[in-house]
Parts: sequence; structure tokens; C-alpha cells
Amino acid sequence: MFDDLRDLYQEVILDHGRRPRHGSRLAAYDASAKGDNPMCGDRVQVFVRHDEGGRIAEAGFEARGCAISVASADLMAETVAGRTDDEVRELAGRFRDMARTGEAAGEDAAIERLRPLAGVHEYPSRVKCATLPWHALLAALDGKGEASSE
Amino acid sequence: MFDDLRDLYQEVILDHGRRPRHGSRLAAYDASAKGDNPMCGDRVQVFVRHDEGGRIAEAGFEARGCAISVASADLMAETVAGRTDDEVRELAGRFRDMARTGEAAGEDAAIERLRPLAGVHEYPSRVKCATLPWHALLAALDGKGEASSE
Amino acid sequence: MNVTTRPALLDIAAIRDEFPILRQTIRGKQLVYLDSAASAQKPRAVIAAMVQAMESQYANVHRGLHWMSERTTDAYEGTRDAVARLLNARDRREIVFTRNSTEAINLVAHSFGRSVLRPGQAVLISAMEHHSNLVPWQMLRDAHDIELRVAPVTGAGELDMAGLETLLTDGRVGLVAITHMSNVLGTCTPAERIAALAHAHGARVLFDGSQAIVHRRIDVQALDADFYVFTGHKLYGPTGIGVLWARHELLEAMPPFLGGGDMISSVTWERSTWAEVPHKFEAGTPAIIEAIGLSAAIGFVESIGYDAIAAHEARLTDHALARLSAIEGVHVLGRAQDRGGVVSFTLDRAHAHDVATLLDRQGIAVRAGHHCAEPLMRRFGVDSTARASFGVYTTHEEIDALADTLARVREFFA
Amino acid sequence: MNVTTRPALLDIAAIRDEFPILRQTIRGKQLVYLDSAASAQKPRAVIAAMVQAMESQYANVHRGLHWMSERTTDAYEGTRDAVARLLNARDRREIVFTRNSTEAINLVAHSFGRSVLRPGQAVLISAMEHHSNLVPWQMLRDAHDIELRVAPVTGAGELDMAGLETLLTDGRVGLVAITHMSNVLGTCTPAERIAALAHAHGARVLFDGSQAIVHRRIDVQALDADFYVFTGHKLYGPTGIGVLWARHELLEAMPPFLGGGDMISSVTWERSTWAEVPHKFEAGTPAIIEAIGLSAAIGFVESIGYDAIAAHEARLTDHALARLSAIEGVHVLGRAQDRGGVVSFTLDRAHAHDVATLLDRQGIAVRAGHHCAEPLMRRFGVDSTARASFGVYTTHEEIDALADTLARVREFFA
Ligand SMILES: Cc1ncc(COP(=O)(O)O)c(C=O)c1O
Ligand SMILES: Cc1ncc(COP(=O)(O)O)c(C=O)c1O
Repeated sequence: MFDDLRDLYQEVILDHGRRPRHGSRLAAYDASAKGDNPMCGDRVQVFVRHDEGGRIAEAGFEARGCAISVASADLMAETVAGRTDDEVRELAGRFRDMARTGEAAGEDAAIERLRPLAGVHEYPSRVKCATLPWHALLAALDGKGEASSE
Repeated sequence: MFDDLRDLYQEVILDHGRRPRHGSRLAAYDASAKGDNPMCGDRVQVFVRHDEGGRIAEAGFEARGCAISVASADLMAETVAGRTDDEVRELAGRFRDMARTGEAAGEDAAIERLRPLAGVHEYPSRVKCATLPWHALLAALDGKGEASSE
Repeated sequence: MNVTTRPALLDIAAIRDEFPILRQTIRGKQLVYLDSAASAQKPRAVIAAMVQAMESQYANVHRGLHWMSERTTDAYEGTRDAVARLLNARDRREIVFTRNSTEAINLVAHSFGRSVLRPGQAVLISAMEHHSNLVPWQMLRDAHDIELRVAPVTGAGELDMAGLETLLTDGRVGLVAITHMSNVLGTCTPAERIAALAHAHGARVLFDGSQAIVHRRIDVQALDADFYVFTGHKLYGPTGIGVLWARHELLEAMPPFLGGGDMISSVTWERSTWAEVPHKFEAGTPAIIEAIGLSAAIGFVESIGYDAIAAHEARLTDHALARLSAIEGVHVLGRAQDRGGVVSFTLDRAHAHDVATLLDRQGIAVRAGHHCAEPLMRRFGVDSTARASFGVYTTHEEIDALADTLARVREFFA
Repeated sequence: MNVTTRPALLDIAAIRDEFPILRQTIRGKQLVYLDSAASAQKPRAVIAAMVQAMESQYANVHRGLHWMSERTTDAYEGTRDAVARLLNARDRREIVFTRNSTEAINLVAHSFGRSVLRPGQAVLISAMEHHSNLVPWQMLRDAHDIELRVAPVTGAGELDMAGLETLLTDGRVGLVAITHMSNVLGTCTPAERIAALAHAHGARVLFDGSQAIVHRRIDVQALDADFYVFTGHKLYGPTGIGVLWARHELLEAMPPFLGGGDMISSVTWERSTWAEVPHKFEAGTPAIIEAIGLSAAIGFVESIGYDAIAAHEARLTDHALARLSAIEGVHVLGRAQDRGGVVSFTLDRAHAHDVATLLDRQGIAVRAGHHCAEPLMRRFGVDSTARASFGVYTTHEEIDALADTLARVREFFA
């Protein structure tokens, strides 16, 4: 019945949506921000801890939202570990493009890890679900307390 | 060209509209009220002096408005002289019906004097022009300072 | 308030024929529109009335001495008569046109709230209000030292009348503003009892009828209401037009809200005076074409009759409650005795948004989210729900489609 | 913007074909609609867009995850893009939808006027404002100790720029709010110079573009405006929809005006936070169908092009001024250099209402009265005028009909 939805709800998404690996507040963190989608009520808070070299040592989140937003937050947390803020900003841009168009520039491991979310581009009202955690992450890195999905 | 308008703009109306006989403030009066049609800007102030018997000795008005409203005020002033307030109230009701429907109850001299205005009923937006002075007169008799055409 | 005894069976096929949009397919699937509580679809009569206005009889109102303007004014003012009849208002001047319910409530919050209500007084709402009947009162509270009180809602999703009364007893409440039907729970509130209680404690009462008027006959005199608001687009009418009904003497006592053309009596640099009620509350060119559409919508509803509508929707709601409750993992919010055609639910292991997306792929339109009632969501310990809501055109088969599909959604996320 | 050199001749017959209403007869006479400044007629494209929305693609916006709602949201938000392009706004988020110009100005008066403006500051308007750009400022003055200043108008009906500047020199003016084109005199005001003067004296500037946008291309960046408002129904669009454009940073700084659904970020009993600009100014269900109609109206205007429209209307206006001035006893108000397609006049020995009634009997629709500009009437020493105003569909023949009939009206009242 929902065969054509398998593009959106790939196994990896259902799995991360159901059992996020990074779905909790970090015990110690140096950056954090909230993201908020007022139209549907999704909300996420992202936590980041950097290592001495300025790379992200660990990321985590608390979310209230759908499978897409939770899975996106979880895959994001997984992917950004070990990267610099600038690398993350660059990756966020490519991710946003992918969520909107289905196409992502590059074939590096990072974007491949996120590719399961590409299917969201066919569901305009769900694109924000996928991008919300990234908005929050960027706000955290920029030292802003809040982001919104607009 | 305007033949069918002769019902509305009868000679008597054009004449009273142009040269009202009672179109001025009374030197002495015991009742007065303003009437106001905010939608088109018509405005009239009515002045009344009663005699010792309680009958209207004289009525006058100052008006800013169209031929219909000025003629109506003038014919009104002419007609109410010599009548009691109650007679005027009764007449005002019949006049209003006539302005709205074209038909007037009764065939007494007073209503016949006003009948030239019956043609206004075919022009819904002009009915208020004809009734505005009467509203003001009733307000004056009731001791209210202002009336409106609504 | 004719008490009719007719069986009230709707000819649904004929009714559906009046709604061109219901023939649409969504990605190859027949549209199953179960989002009428957000906004109802429009019958031909409404569309035709608007088209007719624009094609053969249009001009600005109240200002022209020419034929088109006179006719358009008649049609616009005719809607005021139609609404007055619909609500059984005492007087047509008690009808003020607004954009929607939200603006109507804001009008009261600004005009009544900032003049008749005095600092130190309180406004009493309930825990099941739509944001539109909550945020304007918060703004009033923050700007004008008016307390905001919230009457509790029971676990069954009904108004806690004892709780309501307690909040009234100190006599400081100046206005009770309560929904007549919850857009989340479907609960209808006992408006007559609320009005009686409010009045007994010296408060005025406003009912948010946005949902209620779609499902039942409203009689503002029988309810003994002071204010009643509704919104055209939920009543099968156009967007852009809503209604505030208020007692004439209240409208007289209230200062205008918006200033501009059509609401004045005279204007000088120093001072303006206001037009008569209701015009003093209708500044600027009103939603003329939309008012004309609303007339047609009212005609449509009246031609079917509220008895038939209510009976139809009661059957649908019973059917929906029975079918949904039978699905494992589905939880319906609220179980009020007196309810209209709105059913909110959650599904274990699946977020409401995901549920909505899966249903949408089968052409089934439901709404998911907080339904502009965040505090109520918290009251029930959920972030969001899915909501199916019904109109005159909704069928049993559509509810079956929802239930059948929902069972598959559950498997998908199992 | 694009400087075009094309001759700008309109195919009037083809344009008239787009307006079904123009084929109407009034009491057996062909309709001659010369009341476009009050409200313009609607082209097929607008009617069709609204019908199409209601028949095949309708739901509430911003709230649904289903197909209908997504498509409707796209169409509604698409109008924001269309308006942003039309005004050459920097950013689509600078476009706020309102009911009409009147509500847009009231929004600024409430939100900007009661927060950014400080008691003791002044608002500067002109002597030729429509009540909608006067009464809201009077209400602000009376409620919040804001002074109201009025820039004079010359005998020619132009803004007295020296007088305007004098009123700015003490630096207390916080906002200059001026019409971009008078609905009575047709005068277009020198908006760029006004903006430059205002800014030089530390004031913000709002233009009431209700009339101007119908006749000329508006570029808010080139004007260096801070606020610009217009109303859909005069721009060949539906009633019920208007626009406030404001600089993004101003909208950010302004508190919301109306509270309710769709304008919040989060709501708790204690506190609500607001959605992003522009949504924080759009409370409740917006005029969705009307916004879609407005898009079509903008498309219609752009397909003709402002150069062609302006050229057409300039010719019509010249013709009307020539013909009317040639009639003995007719007096035209104002003789501004820079003017649009609006001509107000009086006729000796005949009141404007009587003139309008006689013209109406010949199918000619003009407006008579104070045109919601009472103070301007007093400035010119008249109670009321008759006003003929032109649209893209107006022909030379229609103006001839007006002039010929007017000559007969004069005889009638001679
Ligand atoms: C110059 C001007 N400003 C404001 C308005 C008010 O427009 P609306 O009634 O659509 O708000 C009008 C038209 O009535 C106008 O001509
Ligand atoms: C109970 C209730 N109140 C108020 C509203 C607000 O209606 P509108 O958005 O048309 O102003 C709604 C619908 O959204 C509602 O369901």
C-alpha cells in the first residue's frame, strides 16, 4: 500500500527515527540551540561539545517530532562528529539543497551518510522536518540560542 | 434625455431645491437638531418654534445637500407649520413609508403637499436624502440634539 | 427553533455533487477530505454567487449613488440580514463583519477589553481554547493589567464546570470567553449554563462558535450570549469573511477598533465622530464579494437544515469513534458526551506527522499537529495528534477508508 | 527599472473582453463605469483563479501536511512572491497581507505607532489624505500623546513641499504618512523627495499607494520608502485582501498587532512567542482565495505593463480634462502637473448627488460625495464633488458620453 513511500521512509530512517543513537542531552557541552517549527509543533534542541582542536567531539539532541526529524537529527549527530564548524556549515548547505531538490553535490562519505533523507524533497511540507535539526545546529555553532525553520 | 427622471425631479422639487423658502435659521426657536448622512456628506439642521398652544408656529433649516434633501426640508417646514408634535410624528411615519414604497396612507392636504417626493422610492440611495430632514425634525421634537439617517 | 421530527437523512450523493472539488484525485487516488474543521470545501452556490457578483454586479458599497453600487450594497447588507436570521439576533445592527473569528475576538479584546474592562478585572477562558481565543487575551493581560484565568478541562475532555464556577466566585471576572466546540476534542460546551453562571457573577460572555456553528443551530438569544463569533470559511463560505455578533448596547458602548473610511460620521482635523453601529466597526472597503459568498453559504446550510446536518454528523462521528477505537494502538483524545464531528487521535510508535503523510499518499487528508491549541496538547500529555473532521459531504465509506488505511499505517511503523 | 520605449497603445477592445461586467446594461443603457477609483472591475483571470482554487485546490494553509493544503499554501505564498516582485521589495518576508489599505495603515498605527513612536513625537500627514490615512493617526494621537501635523496642499492641489519641510524641521516627526496619489484630485505626490526629506529629518515614511499602484510602477527601493500599503480591489483584484510592505528590520522591531492562530511560535499559559516575520502579523486563517485572486490581478496588470497603462490613462485624463473644462459651469478640482486618472468636479446650480443620479440614469457610474476626504473638501470650499475615474478598460467614447451627458445635466438644472 505504501510502496512509493519507501523512498521517504527508508529502513535507516525508520530505524533512526525509532531508536536514535544520539537522542539525549550531552553531559557536558559548549554549544546548544533550539529549533522550532511553529506550524506543526516540531521542536529540537541540539548540544555540541568540541575537542581542543576545535573539532566537534560529540553531538546530541532532544527532539519532539516525527520520524523524519528525529532520524535527521540522529544522522546529523552521527555525521558531524570529528568535523570542524566550517566543514559542518558547508555540509549543512549541501544537505539543505538535497532536502529541497533531491540532488546533493559531492559523493563524500558525509553526504552519503545523509542521502537516505533525499526522498523528503518530494514532500514539500516535510522538508522542514529534515532541515530543522541542521538549523538548530548552525544556530548553536553561531552562538545563537534559537533557530527557526523558516 | 432625462424624461424618466421627471418623476423624481418634478418642477416643485427643482424649484424648492433651488430656492427654499424656509432655508434659514430661525431668529428664535425652542427646538433644534442636526441630521447627518455620513455616507454622502449631507447635513441638515432643523429649527422649530412652537406657539403657546403647543403647535409649531414656524420651522426652518440650514442644509448642505442635494436638491432632494433641500426640497424635502423645505416642503417639510411648510407642511408642519400649524401642527402639533403628535400630528407631525404621525405624518413623518407616513412620509417615510411613501419615500420607501411610493405609496402614502391618506389623502389629506399634508401628505398631498409632500407627494412630489414619492418618486424617490425608485432611487434607493436617495431615499435617505428625502427622509434626513424628517429624522432631524423628530430628533428636535424629542429633545435630542442629533439624528442620523440610518 | 422549529422542532422538527423529520428523519433527517441526507442525500449525500446530491450534496457531494454540489462540491466540485470532491471529484479531484490526489496522485491517482480519490480525494478523501477529512480536514473540514480546518476549512470546509465550497459548494457551487457559493462559487456561483461570487462569480455572479464579479461578472454582473460589482462596485464598492455604501458610497455610490449609481446602480451597481446600490445593488452591491443591497447584497452586502443582505448578508447582514442573513447572518442575523442565522443567529436569531434581535437586530441586524448587531452583526459586524470581520476577516475571520480571530479578528472578531481581537476586536473584542481591543475595544471591549481596553475600555469596558478595567485594570484589575479578569478574563476567564478554558483549557481547550484555540490560540485565537487565547493569545488576544494574553496580549490584553500584558498590556492592560487584566488577569487571565483558565478553567480546567476534565480527563474526558469536558469543561470542568465546578472549576469554572470557582474561578468566578470572587466577582472579578469581567468576561468569560469560551469555545462553543473544541476544534481538537470535538467537545461541545454547555453554553447556556456557562452564560447563566457568568451573568450570575457579573461577567459578560463570549462564545467562539468557529466550530459549533458548522454543526448546530445557534440562537444567541436562547444562549443568552453577549458576544458570539464565527468564521465564514469553515461554514462552507469563502475565506476573508467572519462575523462578530454582540448585543447592540455593548457595541454602542465600545469605541471603534480600526479607523478609516466608512466608519466615520464626520471628520475634521481636530476630531472625528463615528458612524452608527455596526458601521463604526467596519473601517475601509469590506470583503464585499466574500460577504456575498457567505450569504450563499448560509443559504446552502439552511437548505439542508441543521437537524439533518447534526444527525448526519452524529452518525459519522459514532462510526468513526467505533472504527478507530477498534484499531490497536490508536488512542482517541476526549470522550465528551456532547460532541461534534471532530476526532483527534494518536497512534503508538508513529508520530502524527508521519501518519498524516502516509494517509495523504492514499488521498486521505487529515490534519496533524497541535491544532493551534498547544496548552490543550500539554493538558493531555501529547505533542501533537492526527485529526479527522467531517462535513456535510463526508461519507461512512470515507471513514472506513481512514480506518482501513490507519490499520496499515500501524503495520508500517510496527 | 526597465525603461521601455514601446508606443504603449492598448488593445482596448481585447482588454474590455476580459471584463464580463462591462457588457452589462443598466436600465437599457450600456454601462459606462467611471468609478474605478472606488473599486475596479475584475478581469476573467481573477475570477477564474478564484474559481479554480475553490473547485480543485482548496484547503487551509500552513497547517496541513496533505496535498491540498500544500498546494494551497504554495499558491498563497506565491502571491507573496508576486507582490514582492511587483513592489521590487528586497525580501518576500517584507510582504504582510491585510484586508485592505485601511487595515494595513491601522496595523502600522497600532504596532509601530504604539511601540517605536514615543509619546511627544509627531506623525505628519497631508491635507489630501483619505480618511483611512487620517483617522488611524487621530486615534493614535488621542490614545498615545502623539502629535498630528498636517502638511498643506496648494490651490493647484499639489503637496506644499515647503510647508511639509517646515513641519519637519524641529525633528519631532517620527513618521511621515502621505498618499502617493490623491483619490480626489488625482495628484501624484513626489514620493522620492518626500522620503528624502523625511529621512533627512530622522522620520520614517509611509506611502498610501491605494491609488498610485493602479496607475504606475512602484519600486519601494527606488522610492526609499519605509512602509507602502495598497488594496487589492482597486488593482483589479478581489475584495478582502490588501498589502502592507515594510522594511524587514521595521517588521522585526514591531510587536504583533492581532493575536491568534498561525502567528505564534509557541504558546503556554504564561507566555507566547511570535512566529517569524511576516507570519507574526497574519493572525488566523488569511484571505486565501483572495490572495490567489490577487496574484492573478498582478499577472493581468503585468501582462499589460505599467508603461502602456500609464500612457493610456494619461491620454484619457487629458481628454477628460479638456472635455469637462469646455462645459460651462463645470469646475475641475486641482490642476496638478503629475496626476493619474481621477477627475473631480462640481457643476454650478446642481449638487453632486443630483448630477450622479442623472448620469446613472444614462448608465454612467460616477461617484459623488466627500470621497472619504472631508478635510480636503473643506480645503477647497466644497461639500462634495462628482468624480470620474478611469481604469485600463476605460475608453475615449466613455469620456465623451460623460461630457455630452453632463452638458444635458447642466441644462436640466439650469
Ligand atoms: C487614497 C486612498 N487611501 C486609502 C483607501 C482605502 O482603501 P480600502 O478601503 O480598500 O482600505 C482608498 C480607497 O478607498 C484611497 O483611495
Ligand atoms: C475553535 C476555533 N476558534 C477559532 C478558530 C480561528 O478561526 P480563523 O482562523 O478563521 O480566525 C478556529 C479555526 O482555526 C477554531 O477551530
